[in-house]
Amino acid sequence: MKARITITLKPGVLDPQGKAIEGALHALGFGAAGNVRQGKYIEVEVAESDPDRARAEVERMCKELLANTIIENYAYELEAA
Amino acid sequence: MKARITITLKPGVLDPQGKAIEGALHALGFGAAGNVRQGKYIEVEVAESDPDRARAEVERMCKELLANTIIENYAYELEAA
Amino acid sequence: MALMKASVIVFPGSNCDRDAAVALEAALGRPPAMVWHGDAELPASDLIVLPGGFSYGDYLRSGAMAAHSPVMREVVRRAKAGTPVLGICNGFQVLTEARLLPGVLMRNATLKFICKDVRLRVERTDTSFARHYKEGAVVRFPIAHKDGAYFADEETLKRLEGEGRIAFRYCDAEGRPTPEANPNGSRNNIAGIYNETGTVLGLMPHPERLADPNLSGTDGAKMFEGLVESLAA
Amino acid sequence: MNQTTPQITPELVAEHGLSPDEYRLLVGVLGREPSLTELGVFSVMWSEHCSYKSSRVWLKTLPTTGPQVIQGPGENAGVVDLGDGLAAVFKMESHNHPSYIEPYQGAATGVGGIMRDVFTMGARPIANMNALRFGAPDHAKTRHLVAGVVSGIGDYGNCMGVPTIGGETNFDARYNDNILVNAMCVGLIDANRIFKSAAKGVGLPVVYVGSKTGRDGIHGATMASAEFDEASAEKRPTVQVGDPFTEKLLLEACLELMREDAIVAIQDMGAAGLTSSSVEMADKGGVGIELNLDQVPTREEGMTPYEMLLSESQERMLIVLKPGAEEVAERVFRKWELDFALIGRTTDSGRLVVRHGGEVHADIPLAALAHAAPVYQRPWTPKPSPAPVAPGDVPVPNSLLGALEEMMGSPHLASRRWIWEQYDHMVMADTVQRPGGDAGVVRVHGTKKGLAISCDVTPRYCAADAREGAKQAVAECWRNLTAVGADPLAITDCLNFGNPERPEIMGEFVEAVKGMAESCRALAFPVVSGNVSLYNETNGVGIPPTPAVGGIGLIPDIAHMATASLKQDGHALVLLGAEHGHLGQSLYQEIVAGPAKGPPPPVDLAAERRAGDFVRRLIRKGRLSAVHDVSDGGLLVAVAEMALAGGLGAELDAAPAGLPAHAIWFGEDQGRYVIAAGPGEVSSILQEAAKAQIPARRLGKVTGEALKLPGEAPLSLAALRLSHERWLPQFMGER
Ligand SMILES: Nc1ncnc2c1ncn2[C@@H]1O[C@H](COP(=O)(O)OP(=O)(O)O)[C@@H](O)[C@H]1O
Ligand SMILES: [Mg+2]
Repeated sequence: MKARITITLKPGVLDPQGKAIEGALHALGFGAAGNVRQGKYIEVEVAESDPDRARAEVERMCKELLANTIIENYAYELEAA
Repeated sequence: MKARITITLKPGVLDPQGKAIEGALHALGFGAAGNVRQGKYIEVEVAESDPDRARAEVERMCKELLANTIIENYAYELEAA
Repeated sequence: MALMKASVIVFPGSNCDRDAAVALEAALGRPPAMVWHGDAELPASDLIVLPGGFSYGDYLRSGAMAAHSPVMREVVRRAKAGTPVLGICNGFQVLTEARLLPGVLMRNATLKFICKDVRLRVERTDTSFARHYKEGAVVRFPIAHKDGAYFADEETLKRLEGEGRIAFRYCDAEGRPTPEANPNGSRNNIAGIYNETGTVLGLMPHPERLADPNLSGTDGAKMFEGLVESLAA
Repeated sequence: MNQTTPQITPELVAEHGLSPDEYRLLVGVLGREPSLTELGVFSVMWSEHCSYKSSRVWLKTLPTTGPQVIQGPGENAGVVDLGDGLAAVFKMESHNHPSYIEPYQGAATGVGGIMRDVFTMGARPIANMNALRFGAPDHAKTRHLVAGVVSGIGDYGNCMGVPTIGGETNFDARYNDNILVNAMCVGLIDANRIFKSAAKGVGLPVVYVGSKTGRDGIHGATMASAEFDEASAEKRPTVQVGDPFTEKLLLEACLELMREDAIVAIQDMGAAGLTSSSVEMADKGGVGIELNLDQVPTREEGMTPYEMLLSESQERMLIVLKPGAEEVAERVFRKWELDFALIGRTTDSGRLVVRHGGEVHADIPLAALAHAAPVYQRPWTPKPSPAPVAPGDVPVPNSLLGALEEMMGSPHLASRRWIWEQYDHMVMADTVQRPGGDAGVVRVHGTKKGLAISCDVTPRYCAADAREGAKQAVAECWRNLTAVGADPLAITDCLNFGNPERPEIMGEFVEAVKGMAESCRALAFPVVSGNVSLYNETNGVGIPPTPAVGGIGLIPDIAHMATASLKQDGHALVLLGAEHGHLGQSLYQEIVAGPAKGPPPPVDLAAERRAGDFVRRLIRKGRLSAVHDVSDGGLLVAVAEMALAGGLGAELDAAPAGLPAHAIWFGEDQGRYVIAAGPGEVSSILQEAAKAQIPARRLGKVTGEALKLPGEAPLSLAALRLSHERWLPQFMGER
């Protein structure tokens, strides 16, 4: 199956990139833009057709490598590859 | 409204970060992981309650700044902030 | 004969602006104008330099936010009108993001920041930038970047090669552009490219950092001396 | 006083790292029970990190003066004179615990913090260094920590545009659970434009500039003083995130405002953020201070006074302005797109008064916070120095050059290129000696002077004998600066130790300070700034005593700078300094005939100075083509490093009789240099050395592309380079 993983900074953790992007958007005239936060997006295919086992696998990947759980949260969706 | 934007490398564009993550996953024993691609995830709130106008706004943000359309595709979902 | 007037654009986060100014002054005998990105207008210039550094922290994509700053609209206008523009390192990234040069600079193949001297083969000498080099000569410049892998699609590359728009290529001691000599995974070992008219140059290596005998090399000085000579009005 | 304060329980007091006695002291000086906010303020001000309560009595014994010293310990950084109206500002600081918990952000914010200490004083940072101690290479965490720390240091310094020109790196199992990340920054300043932190004057505006305040690193200061245990995982959310881009803007904005006549005092918000900066500025100025926290720019909703006072959000400064300077200051910081807020005034009350939401949340006599802090005379026990090891007791290698190759390829001596190539060491275009030599050297911009910088300590030595080890650290730093032709000026230090409440650890600290003081005096090499990091200990296991020393020296004319690389075929190699064949605690023992035993090599400070001054004279006269000091690994390693640096080999004469060959080639006797000079020079140099009472002998000559020893197969530089360059990249998972 294929996992679409989004990794975001925990609430309250400083996001220098989001801050700078927001500034640039305002400079470009997008005054309406606010609360910009930047994160990572990762796609992974797992050779695993059973959703539960795939989920368990992806869960472990996020915990052990993909997300820095000290400052980041993660979420994912699974779909048939 | 709030936009959840994912920015991904176009197919065919080399993705060394994705490759490195895949290698690390294999090293950690996730042999089943494949086709890893890394992209960006950006959240933006737009002071705009009308979905169509919000969509137009986000579309322009992506084209003008958030994505480099030479190598990147973008997609987004809108939801009430 | 009037001396050339040079302007160095300073973005928030630029950090090789002084280095470029020092190298220019050494060749020119007088300091260039330092232009803050937010300044109302850009002085009349025979040469515009976009220096190295981390404009806007290199956040989002290196050079992306600087490319959209107001001063860049004017830089683009002048460049299209034929004013020579030199983009070094982050300046090169800004030039590609501003579409003055084709392609993009992506994360190094090693994924690491890399700071060291590299060898470059001079591909062309018929420009204001390279006139003081010998065609095919092997020169030594430092690199210092994390996003220096030049990427462009096949047809763009074909066009660049066909039109002779490659300025410098990473090479070995014999001038061969080998994979081992390619520090960052750039397509075709490309270290720098010109626009169609050869008046806009973007390169990742830092000529301004080896333009002084006390800094273990002067290969970079020739670029600034050539510019001063050819742009004296 | 606001009423929302919860009951102050013994548990709450303990959570704030205050002992029952300390709490009693607090209530005494305050004259009443504190509010929660006040408890927080005391807890950070009285933490080991801010109050130096265990170390202060001993730090006082370090020599801190000299004709070159403009500012000793006590300000944000030390200042030494460089002549011609210029001065160098420098300091080293630890970020150990944060780097272990989150290596990338921990190391990055460590670099950011030390740079703020330097530009707070009005200096432009011109060079960074870092001293790193990691666990054993085979420890599960080590690789991850190396990768994170190095990229964190690189990304922050590179973005700031300040070259990182050197440092040192050790791998040792005793750092497995307590790595050390010590960052050093050196800045250049106009000697007549030094900015300090004393807020002299009543009614002056107090302004906050830089980034907004979030909940980052709350209790970081107390955490940095608390022994590690498994529960530290719980402290994780306190890790701060660095923003080098904002720091670069803050640097330029501060230097721009400093060109105006606007500033009375300025201080970065480091550990204990707004609390320590406001308290220290007011206390040093002999005034009181009132803060209105409603004006503090915040990043998050509903922040309490407690959080705002204790937050360790990065890239912030507190400035006390001259009357009426608000406008010019605001203009500058707005130009650089930074936050600017008037948050208070200095008063004549002698108290820290904190208001928020119309209520007073803290009202504390400053003297109590700054001076009534407890000071401890901690009990300490000296440790006997281990029994000597005779050269004869240490096994001989099958082949000297074989042993050399093994040592040069070991984690202890392998090339650190993989590290320093990730640091921009050339930005600012003044780097005249890049990493890889004895000291990094940057040109003093626009002059022909050079500033040499080196970081040194050999934990192996300190573990065996803290006093001799600390003595050696200062001496090696002085030697490294001398080896490039610099006059050593002064040092900063980072004293990393375990839990001082254990007498044997306190003993290590005391002995180390004594050893440093002895070297500093003998070498006229005073301490002008520094930092103490205690409680580097996990589950009762402490690090080896690690008094890291960062020294700077001045090269009057970079035309007369020496480098270690062999340059001229046919030149002669000469060894200066006495040979005793000391193999105790040597790398030869550690790597080849392990494990390291015995005492570290003693340092004869008089001989050290004689040899150093002699080498410096020769360098200034332009008589030497290469210079390298003899340190880790001994004589043969020093020659090998010179050969690799220059790409030229050497033919070495047989070791003199009297001592076993392996003791001659691998002994780590101190106070020695290997120099290269034209064949014609040798006899006169040997005579002059004899006159100066410096033992000296001809070692051999520079030639070819291999190292040659009588009776052994030559070792080609190509092969040696391979072993030397291979280990670290391979360890980090690259081919
Ligand atoms: N963490 C580091 N960052 C930058 N350079 C380093 C680091 N660690 C070691 N180096 C460099 O590697 C070289 C060898 O270090 P070291 O053996 O400690 O030198 P020395 O023995 O002369 O003190 C030096 O030039 C030093 O600056
Ligand atoms: Mg040395």
